Amino acid sequence: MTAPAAGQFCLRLLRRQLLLAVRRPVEIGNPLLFFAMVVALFPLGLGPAPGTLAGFASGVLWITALLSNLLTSDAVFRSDFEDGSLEQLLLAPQPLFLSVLAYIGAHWLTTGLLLALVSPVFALMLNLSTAALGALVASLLIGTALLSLIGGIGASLTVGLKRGGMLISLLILPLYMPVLIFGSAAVQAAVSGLPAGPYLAILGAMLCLAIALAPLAMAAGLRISIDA
Amino acid sequence: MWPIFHKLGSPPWLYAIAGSILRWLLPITLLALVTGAVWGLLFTQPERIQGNSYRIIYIHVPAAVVALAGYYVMALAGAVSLIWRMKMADVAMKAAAPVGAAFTFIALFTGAIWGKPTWGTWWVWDARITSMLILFFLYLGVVALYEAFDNKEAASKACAVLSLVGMVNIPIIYKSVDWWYALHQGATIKFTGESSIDSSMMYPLLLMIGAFYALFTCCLLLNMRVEILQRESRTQWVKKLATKAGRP
Amino acid sequence: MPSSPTGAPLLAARSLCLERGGRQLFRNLSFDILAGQLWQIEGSNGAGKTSLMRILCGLSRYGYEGSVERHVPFLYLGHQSAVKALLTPRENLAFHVSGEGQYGNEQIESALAEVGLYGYEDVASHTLSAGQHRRVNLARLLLSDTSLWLLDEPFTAIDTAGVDALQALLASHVAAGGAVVMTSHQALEVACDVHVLNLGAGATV
Amino acid sequence: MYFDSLQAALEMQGHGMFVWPAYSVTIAVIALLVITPLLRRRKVLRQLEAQARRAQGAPAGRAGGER
Repeated sequence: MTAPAAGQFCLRLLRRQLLLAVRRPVEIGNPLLFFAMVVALFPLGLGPAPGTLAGFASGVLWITALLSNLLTSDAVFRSDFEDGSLEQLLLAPQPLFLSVLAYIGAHWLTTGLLLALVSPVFALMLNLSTAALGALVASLLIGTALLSLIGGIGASLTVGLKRGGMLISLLILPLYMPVLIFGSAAVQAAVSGLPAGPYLAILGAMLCLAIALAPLAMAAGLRISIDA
Repeated sequence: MWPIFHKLGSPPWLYAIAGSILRWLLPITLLALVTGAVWGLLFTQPERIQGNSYRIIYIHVPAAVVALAGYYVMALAGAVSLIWRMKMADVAMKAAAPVGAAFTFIALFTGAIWGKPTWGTWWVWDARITSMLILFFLYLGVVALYEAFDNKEAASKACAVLSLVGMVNIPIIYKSVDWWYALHQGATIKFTGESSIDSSMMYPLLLMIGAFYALFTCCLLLNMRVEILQRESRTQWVKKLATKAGRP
Repeated sequence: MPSSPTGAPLLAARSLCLERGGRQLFRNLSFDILAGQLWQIEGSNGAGKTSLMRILCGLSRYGYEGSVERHVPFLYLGHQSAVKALLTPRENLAFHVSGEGQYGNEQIESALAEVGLYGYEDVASHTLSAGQHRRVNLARLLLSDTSLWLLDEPFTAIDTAGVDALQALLASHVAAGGAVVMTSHQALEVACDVHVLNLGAGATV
Repeated sequence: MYFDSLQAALEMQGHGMFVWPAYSVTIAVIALLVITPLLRRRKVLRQLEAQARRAQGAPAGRAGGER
């Protein structure tokens, strides 16, 4: 029986990851709960006045989405590393950088996508003007995919380390900053009535670059972590 | 592989050549640093608008320039060690990280101090200073990742990957911070713009930039020599070197 | 005893040297694995058996001198059982990450039955014992048709009946023209002759 | 020299308290950057020398990797 083609193998991996995620539905809720709680912190910290909150809303929503993505990025490869499946993945004949895309795709579907769809609720809580909701969801859809890809690089480098949790944030937060800049800029543009298109276009360009280059770095990172 | 590239790979040869370069480069660098600093501090005219506080430019701009160049040196050394598996390239990358971080710290510290008389606040979110801060985090990330691995061979490979990822991201970070700065601040003056200073102030600046590049090279070579000794501590030539270690 | 198998080696190792923590584990170790051979790598704990296996299968690529060429697809069973606790044995084999092949349900069921897991196909793996996890992993030997098997301590946590069945499986695989390289502390009672590679003395065969 | 006295040079019309600390911190960091590798090198060499002496002096049985 010949080994499945790379694309088919990727789809099989994606189904496997989604099946694993569905087996623990509560864990899918964790990033969303984190998002809700941190968004609720800001009115407590900055005062409930709708005016001030509206001013901060785009930044707060984006920073919270970024942090919840960071939290879940660490676990993308860790469970497979612990029970030895990651070693088998490295030995698979299919190209590793495509298989890794399946892991990141599953991670995005279970965290980023849901976050983007849920974010309008929290935007209204922070009194974000309704005109900006569309831009918010669009920028989060593209942005969280980008964050998952970059987070995957950090995860692949720290998967072998016992105390990799804190380290991953130091490694990849600097790489998250351009995404935050253009993501919240898109929402702010929509708030002040300007077109959010150009910022979303730049986010899209970054996403394409990340889809092309991040898997290579992740594959190299995994091979190094497994070899250590 | 042409011989010079191959020779670069052998530790004792590299250790010796680094030592001989340092013997003449280090004194010259220190001399250039002193003359440049004294020239910039005491002999040039104060700037029309900022007065004497602009004299900090003679250490802020060179440090910033070399800090950025240092990251590229580190990333390229990492690439060479990953692609051609040269141990000495690992040593160069490992040695470059702390030196680059130190230069970035100098640039940040002097930039912050310069902000006080010019803008009235200790920390100003100017585009260049913010990019420099992110570069500092990138350096710390590489140093922290290296320390997190027990197996130092894997550590340097992982750091090579991280510094390459960082190198790809630096232009993106710098452009997006510039865009962010223009987006939010509008066209306020950029106090680190080089164009406005006239020629009498430019010469000491060029001298200091050259001196800082030479200083980076010296520190890199110094750190590499120590790193080579530690990594090759079980080889014969290091033992021989250690036994007649009477000389400095 | 089949005549000494000629033809291209399935795996060629050339002058492997590995040094760990100041100790020379092995030095210029060279050997060829030919079809129809069963190799057993012996050595005391810490002699570098697992390290050698990881070098042979390509998991560790740095930190050693010498070269390893693998000319055929191979199957590596490591220390860990690579079984996801959240999935059932059937799902573990159907969605296996080693990317060997797409197995139908009957194949998986017959393989699981043969390794003594009949009736456990759809039980969540976290309720199974460690030994049963390893048997799910061993079921992959029955499913895959790769000729070269690299097995790291395949007998751990397997009961005596399982060990005998596994030894019979190895013998039949080797007789059918496959090749097996395995590490184990137990002496093998197998129908075919065993090439022993002892790492303790660092000798080459 | 632009300043006519040492005192004027120290004050720099009020900006001295920013320029001089900046330079002194820079000099301190540069000194650190140059001196620590030299000290580390001497320490490593001394360690190796001691190790070599122990290895020669020790009887054959106990020789071998110290670490």
